[in-house]
Amino acid sequence: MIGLFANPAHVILVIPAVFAVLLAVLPGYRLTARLNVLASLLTLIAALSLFVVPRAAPGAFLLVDDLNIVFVVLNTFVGFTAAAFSASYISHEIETGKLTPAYVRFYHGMYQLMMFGMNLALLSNNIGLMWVAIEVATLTTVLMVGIYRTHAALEAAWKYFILGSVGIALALFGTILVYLAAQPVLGEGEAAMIWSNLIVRAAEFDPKILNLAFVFLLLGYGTKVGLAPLHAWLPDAHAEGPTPISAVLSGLLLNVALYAVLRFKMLIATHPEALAPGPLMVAMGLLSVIFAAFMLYRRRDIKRLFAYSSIEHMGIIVFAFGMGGPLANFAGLLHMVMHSLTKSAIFYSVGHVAQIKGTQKIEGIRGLTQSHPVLGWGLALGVLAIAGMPPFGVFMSEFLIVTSTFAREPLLALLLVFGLLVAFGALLMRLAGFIFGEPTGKVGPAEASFVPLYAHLALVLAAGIYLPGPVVAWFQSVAALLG
Amino acid sequence: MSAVDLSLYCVAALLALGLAAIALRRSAAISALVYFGSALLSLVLAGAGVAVLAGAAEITGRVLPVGLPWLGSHWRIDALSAFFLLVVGFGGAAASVYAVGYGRHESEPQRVLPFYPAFLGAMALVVMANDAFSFLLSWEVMSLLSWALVMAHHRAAGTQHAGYVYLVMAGFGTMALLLAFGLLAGSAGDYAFEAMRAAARSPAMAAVILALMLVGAGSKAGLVPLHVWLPLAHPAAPSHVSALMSGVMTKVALYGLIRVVFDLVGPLEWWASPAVIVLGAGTAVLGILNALVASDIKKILAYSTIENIGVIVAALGLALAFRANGMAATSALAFSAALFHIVNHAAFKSLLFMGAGNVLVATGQRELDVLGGLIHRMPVTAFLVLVGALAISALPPLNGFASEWLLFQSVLKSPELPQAGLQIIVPAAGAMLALAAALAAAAFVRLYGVGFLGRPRSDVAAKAIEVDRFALAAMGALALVCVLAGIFPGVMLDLMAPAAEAMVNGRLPVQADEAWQTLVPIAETRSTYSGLLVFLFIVFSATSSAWLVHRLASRRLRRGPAWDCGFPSNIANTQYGAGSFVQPLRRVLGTILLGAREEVAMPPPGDNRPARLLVTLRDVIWDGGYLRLAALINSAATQMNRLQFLTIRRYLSLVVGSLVSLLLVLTIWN
Amino acid sequence: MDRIAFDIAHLLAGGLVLVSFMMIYQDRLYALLNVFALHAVLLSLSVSWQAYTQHAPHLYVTAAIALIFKAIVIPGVLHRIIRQMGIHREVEKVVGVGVTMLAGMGLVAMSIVLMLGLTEAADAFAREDLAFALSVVLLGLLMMVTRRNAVSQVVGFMSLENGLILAATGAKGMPLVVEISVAFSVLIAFIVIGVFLFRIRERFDTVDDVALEDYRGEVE
Amino acid sequence: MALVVALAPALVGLVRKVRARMLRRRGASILQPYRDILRLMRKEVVLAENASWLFRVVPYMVFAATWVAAALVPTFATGLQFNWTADLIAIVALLGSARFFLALAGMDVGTSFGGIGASREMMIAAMAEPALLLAAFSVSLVAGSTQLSTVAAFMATEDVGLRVSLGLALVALVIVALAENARIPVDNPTTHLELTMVHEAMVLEYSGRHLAMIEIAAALKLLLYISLIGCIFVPWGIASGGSGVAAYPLSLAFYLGKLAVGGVLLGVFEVSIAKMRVFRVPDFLGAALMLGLLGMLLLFVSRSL
Repeated sequence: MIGLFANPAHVILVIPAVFAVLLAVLPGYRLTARLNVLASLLTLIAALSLFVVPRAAPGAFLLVDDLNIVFVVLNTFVGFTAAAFSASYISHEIETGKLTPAYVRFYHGMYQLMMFGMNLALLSNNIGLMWVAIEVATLTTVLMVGIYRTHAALEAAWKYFILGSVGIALALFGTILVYLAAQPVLGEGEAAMIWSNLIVRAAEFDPKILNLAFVFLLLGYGTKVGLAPLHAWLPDAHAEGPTPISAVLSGLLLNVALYAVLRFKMLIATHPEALAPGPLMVAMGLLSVIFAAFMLYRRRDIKRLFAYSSIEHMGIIVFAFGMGGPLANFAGLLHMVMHSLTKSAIFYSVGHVAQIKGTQKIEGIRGLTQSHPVLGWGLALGVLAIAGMPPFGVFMSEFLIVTSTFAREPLLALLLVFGLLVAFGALLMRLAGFIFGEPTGKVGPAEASFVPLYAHLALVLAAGIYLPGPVVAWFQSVAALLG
Repeated sequence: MSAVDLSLYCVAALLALGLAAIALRRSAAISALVYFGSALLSLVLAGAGVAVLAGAAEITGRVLPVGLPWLGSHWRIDALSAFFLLVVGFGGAAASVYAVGYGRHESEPQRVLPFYPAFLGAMALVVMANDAFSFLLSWEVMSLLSWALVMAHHRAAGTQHAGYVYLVMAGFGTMALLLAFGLLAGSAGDYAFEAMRAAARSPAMAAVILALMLVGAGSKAGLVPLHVWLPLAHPAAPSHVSALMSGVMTKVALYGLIRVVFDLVGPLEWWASPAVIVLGAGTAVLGILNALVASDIKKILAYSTIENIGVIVAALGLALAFRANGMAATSALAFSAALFHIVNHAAFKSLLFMGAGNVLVATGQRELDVLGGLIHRMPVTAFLVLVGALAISALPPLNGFASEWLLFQSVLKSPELPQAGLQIIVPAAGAMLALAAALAAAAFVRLYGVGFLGRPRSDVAAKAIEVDRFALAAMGALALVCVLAGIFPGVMLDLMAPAAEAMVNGRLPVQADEAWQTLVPIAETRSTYSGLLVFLFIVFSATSSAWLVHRLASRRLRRGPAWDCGFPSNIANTQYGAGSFVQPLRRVLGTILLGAREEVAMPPPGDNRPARLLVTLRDVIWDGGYLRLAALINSAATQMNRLQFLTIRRYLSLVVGSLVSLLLVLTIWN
Repeated sequence: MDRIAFDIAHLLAGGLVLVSFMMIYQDRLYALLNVFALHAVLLSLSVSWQAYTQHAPHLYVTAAIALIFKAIVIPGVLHRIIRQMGIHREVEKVVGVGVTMLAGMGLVAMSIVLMLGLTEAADAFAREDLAFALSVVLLGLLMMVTRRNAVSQVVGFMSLENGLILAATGAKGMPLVVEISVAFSVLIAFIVIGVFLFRIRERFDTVDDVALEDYRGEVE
Repeated sequence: MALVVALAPALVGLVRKVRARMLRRRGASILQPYRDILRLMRKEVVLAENASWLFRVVPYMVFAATWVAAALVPTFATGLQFNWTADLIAIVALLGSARFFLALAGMDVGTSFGGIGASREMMIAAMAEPALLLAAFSVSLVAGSTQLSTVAAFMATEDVGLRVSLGLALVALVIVALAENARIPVDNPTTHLELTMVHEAMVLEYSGRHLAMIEIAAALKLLLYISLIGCIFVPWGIASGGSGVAAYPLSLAFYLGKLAVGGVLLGVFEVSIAKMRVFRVPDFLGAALMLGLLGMLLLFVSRSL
C-alpha cells in the first residue's frame, strides 16, 4: 500500500478510479459536484508532486518521463478547472431541468472515469495498455456527449462512437504491427510492448513494418486528434455535449491522442531507414488548418465554431511537430499547452453565455460587452488569444512556427499563413458580432464563477510575455526528445 | 538613469494608467487623471527622444528577461528610435491634453480610457524594440488596442465594418512582417536586431524582404492598395484617437519600414527603389483624389493622411535610390525631407483632426454639407484649423512647405543618378507629387470653405458654440509648432541629422549657422529658402500696406447685403456645397481613378418634380480587389461546408479512402 | 509438423478472406448473418490452431469468446432485432456486388503485396497471417462503406475486428490479446445495443427518422 | 521692391491699351489703372453682412504674398539683397498661398458665384501649378539651380545653347502664365457675364480699398510672370550683382523694354483668340503639363546620350 502511494503516478491513477465509483453511487448533486472538484484537485496535486518526488524507473506498465509530465500536468490542471466550471454549470442545468440528478451522478462518475482513462493513457509504458486506456476515455466521452438525450446529442454521440471505433481498430492494428516489428529484436511477450524498451532498440526494427504501422497509427489516433479528413465526429461532439465536456474534449482528449501519435513518431523518427513521419504529419496538419479555416465561415452554432477552431489548431500543432527541429518542436509543445488553456477558457465563457442567452445559435448572441461586461470581455480576450493576438501565448508559438518554417520551407509557410489568415478573418467576424452591437436575447445576470476562465487567461497572458526558465529548459529537453 | 530605462518606466506607468482606468471606472475623476497622466508621460518620452537626438543622453540598450525565453526582450533607443519616440511623445501629449476637454463628451468613457494610455505605451515600445519578437509583439498590441479604441462607439453605424476590415488588414500585415523577419532571422532563428544587421544576404533576398515590408508596414501606414481600412477606421474612432492614429501610428508603421529597409537588410540594389518611389507617388495622388470627393470631414482628413504617407514613402524611395548610388549627401537630403515631413504631418494632421473633433462636439455632425459659417460661431477653432489647412497645403511660410521644398530639391538632383530608368522615373514622380500638393490645396480650400465659411446649412451649425479651453490649448500648441517649424526649419533638420546619419551615413550641412535661418541643403548657389525672411516680409508688407491704406486712404466701412450679381438668395443651399465645389475636378480627374459617373434624372414632361443630378463614385480598388477576394473565400467556404452534412457512411469512406491512399503510397514507395 | 502447421494456419486464414468475400456477395440479411457466423467459427478455429502451435493456452479463451459471442450470440440477437423491428431483409448496396468484389480483390492484392514486400524479418507464420488479416480488415471496412443497412455495417465492423484478432494471434506471443478481444466484444455489444436502443431501422446515418430534419443542428 | 508695385498697373494699362487699339478703339490711357486704384482706395467698403474677419484680412494677405513673390524675381539685376530668401519653387508656392486665401474669400460670404469662382480657380490651379513646377524643374535642371539669380546668370552665358526642352518649358510657362493671370483664353478679366467668370467671380463681393488691393495684387502677378519669363529666357541686359550701380540704368531700360514687349504680345494674343469653355481648360493646361514633363524627359535623353 505504501509502495503504491510512494509513486505519484499510481496516485494519479488511483484517485480518479476510486472517486469514479464513489461519485457514481453518492446522491445529491451539490455534494458530488464538490467531491468531483476535490478529486480533480487531489489528482492535480499528485501530478505536481511528480516534479519533486524522484522518478521511479520505467515499470512494466507505467512510465514517467519529461514528455508525459507535460501532458499529465496539463491534463490534471485543465481537468481541475473544468470540474470547477462544471460545478456551477451543472447546477444551472439541473435548475433548468435539462438534467436529472440521476444523470448528474452518472455524469460525475463518468467524469472521473474519463480522467482515469486519459491519465492512464498518458502514463502507460505499454503500447497495448495505452490503446486500451484511450478506448476507455473515448467510450466515456461518448456516453457524456449523448447525456442530453436529444436527437442531436444522440446523433453526435453515435457518429463519434462509430468513427471512434474504426479509429481504435486501425490504431490497434498499428500497435500489433509495432509489436511484430519489435518481437524479433526484443523477443516475444511483454518486453516487445514496453515503450521504454522499444525506443532504445527501435533502430534495429524492420523499417518497412514501422512505416506500415505508422500509417495505421497516424490514421487511428489521428481520428481522435481530429485531423481532417478524419475530423467528422469532432464538431458535433463538441456542439451537442455539455460544455464542460466540450472543454475537456478540446483541452485534453485531443492532446492525449496527439500524445500517442507523438510517441510513435519518436519511435519511427529514431529509425534511419524508416519513412520520415514528418511529411505525412505536415501534410495532414496543413490540410486540417486550411480546411477548418474555411469551415469557420459558415458556422451557425457557437460551440461548433470553436470546435472547428480546435481542428485548425490541432493542425497547426501537428504541422509544427511534423516540421521537427528544436524551434518547431518547442513551438508545437507551447502551442499545444496554450491551445488547451485558451480553448477550455473559451468554452467556459461560451458555456455561461449559452446558459444566459438560452441558445447556442450565433445570431442569438450580441453585444455581450454591453450586457455582461466581465463575461463578454473574457470571451473577447479568449478569442483574440486563440486567433494568435499578442500578448497571449499563442502569438509566441505562432511567431516561432511561422518564422522558423519560412526560412526552411517558404512554400509550406505561405500555405500555413494563408490558412491562419482565413481563420483569423472568420473568428474576428464572429467575435465582433458576439461582443459588440445592441445586446439581443435575454440579458439576465450571469450566476457563474469566472475564476476558471480568468485563471486560464491569466496563465496564457503570462506565458505570452514571460516563460519561466525551468519550463523553457524542460520544453527544450522535450523538444530534443522529439527530434 | 539612461534614456531607455526612463522610457520603459514611462511605458510601464502608461500601462498602469490603463489598468487604473479599469479599476476606477466608476469614479468621475478618472478621465482627467488618465489624460493628464498620459500627457505628462508622453512629454517625458518626447524629452527622452530629444535628449538622445541632441546627444545629451548616450545611446544605450536594455535587455529584460521577458519575451522569447532564450533571447530576452531587447530595447534600445538609437537616433532613429529617439526621433520617432519624439514624434510619439509629442503627438501623444497633444492628443492627451486635447482629450482632457474632449473626453468629457465621451458617452462610454470606460471603452476608451483603459486602452488609450496603453496604446500610447505600445507605440513607444514599437520604436524602442530591438529584437524581432518584441517588435512584433508591441506592433500587434498597438494594432489591437487601436482596434479596441476604434470600436469604442461600437453601436454607431459602420463602426463594426470598419473595425473588422481594420483588424483583418492588421493581421494580414503582421503575417507579412512575420515572414519578413523569418527571412531576416534565417533558419537559425536569431531574432536580435544586431544579428540580423550582421548577417549577409543576397540582393534578391533583400528585395524580397523589402517587398514583404512594403506589404506589412505599408498596410499599416496606408499605402495604396492596402489603404482601404484607413478611411474607415480613423473616422470611426474618437477624435483624439483619430489624431493619434493618423498623426502618430502611421508614422510608427513607417518607422518599421525604415528600421528594416534602411538598417537591418543592409545595402539594397538601385533597382529596388523605383517600386518604392512609384508606390509612394501613386499613393499620394490617389489618396488626395479621394480626399477631394469625400464629404465627411474626418474621412477627408484620413484620405489626406494617405496622401502624406505617399509623399513620405516617395521621399524614402528617393533616399534608397541615392544611397544605392553612393550619393550619401543627397540621400540624406531626401531622407531628412521624409523625417521632417513626418514631424510636420504629425503636427498638422493632429491639429486638423482635433478641429474636426471640435466641430463634432459643437454640432454632432461630420458631413460638410450640413455645416458652414462656423467661423462666426467658433472663431478660435476656425483660426487654428486655418493654420493647419495652410500648413497641410504646403504653403509658405508654414512647415508643410519646408519639407516639400526639401523633397523637391532632392528630386532635382535626379540627373546625377547614373541609371536612365531612375532619371526618368524620379522627375515623373516629382510631377505627381506636385499635382498631389496642388490638389491638397484644393481639398482644404473645400474643407475650410464649405465647413467653416459661408452661411450655416443647418440649425446645429448655426447654434454651434466654441469648445473648452483644454482642447483649444492643445490645438494652439500644435498650430504654434506648425508655424515655428516652418520658420526655423534649420533647427529641426539639425535635430534630426543624427537619425539620417545613422540610416544613410550621410548628413545635410549644418543649418544652424546660416544667416536668417536660411535652408541651404546643397549649396548657396543652388537653392536656398529662408522661412523666417518670407514670414517677416509677408507680415511686414501686409501690415504696412494695411496701415498705409487705412491711414492715407479711406477707412470707412458699411455692412450691406451680399451683392451676388444683384440677386442674392437667403437659402443656405444656394451656396456652393461640398459636391458642387469639387465637380470640375471630379469631371477632369475622377472619371477613371474614382469611377465617378454623373447622370441627370430628368422627370418626364408634365411631371413637375425637379430634375436631379446623381453622382456615383465607386472605389475601384475596393470593388475590384477586396470584394472579389471576399467573394472567392465565401464561395470556397460554401463549397467546403457541404462536408458538414455528410452521412456517417460517407465520413467513414473518407477515413477508408485516406487509409487506402496512404497504403497505396506506401506500396509504391517500397 | 511445422510445415503442416503452416499450411493449416494458411488454410484457415485464407478461408477467412474467402468468407469475407462471401459476405460482400450476400444480398439477404439473414444469409449475411449466417455467413458471418461461419466467419466467426473459422476465426475461432484459426485462433485455437495458433494457440496449439504457439503453445499459448490463453489464446483458447479468445477462441472461445469468438465462438460463443460472435458465432452464436450476436448473430442470434441481430436475427431477433431484424424480426422485431421489421427491418426489410434486403442488403442495400451503394455500388453493385461486382464492383465491390473487384475493389475487394484490389485491396487484397494490395495488402498481400505490402505484407510480403515488408516483413522479411518476421517469420513466415506471422507474415502470412498478417497478409490475410490486413485483407480481412480492409474488406470489413469496404463492407462498412458500401452497405447502407445498419445491420450489415455492424457485421462489417465485426468482420474487421475478426481480422484484428487474427493479426493479434498471428503475432507470436503477443500479450493482452485476450484483453483486447474482450474489449472489442464490449465495443460490439455497445454497437448492437445502440442499434437496438436507437431503433436504427435502416441506416447508421441517422439515429432516427426524426433526426433527418434538424440534421446535426446546422441546417443552412 | 517698390519698383514692381509702381510698374504693375502701368503694365495692365499697356495691355488694355493694346487690346483697344487692335479693336480699333482709342482705349483709355495707360495710366488709367492708377486712377482706378486711387478711386477705389478713396471709396468706402461695403461689406456683406455675413463676411467674416477672414474676408477683410485676405486682400492684404494676397497682396503681401504676391508682392513678396514678385520682389524675389530678378527684374533688372541679380544678386540683389535678400534675393536668396527663396527660390523658384518658393515663388510658385507663394503665389499658391495668395490663391488659397483668395479662394477662401470667395467662399466666405456664402454666395453661389463666390463658390463657382473658388471651385474653378482651384481646378485651374491644380493643373497649372504642377505644370509650372515642371517647367521650373526643366529650367533649373539646365541651370543646375532653382535660385533665380543663378539661373538668370547661367542663362545669360553662352554655354546654354539652344535646347529643345527649354523651348517646351517656355511654351508651358506661357500657358501657365495665361491661366494664372486669368487672361483669355482661360478667363476673361473684363467680363461680368457670370458663367464665364473665374477670378472676377471670386472677388465679386469686394469693394473699395479691398478691391484695390486685390487689383494691385493681380497686376503684380502679371508683372511677375512676364519678368520671370524675361529673366529666364531672355536674360540679356540683367546686371549681375558684381557690376556696380553704373550698370543699373542700362539694365533697367532693358527691363522696361522687356515688359513692354511682353505686354504688347499678350494684348495681341488676347484679341486674336477666343475664350474657351471652362471644361476645355484642363486639356489646355494638361498640354502644358505634358510639355513640361516632355521637356524634362528630353533633357535626360540628351544628357544620357
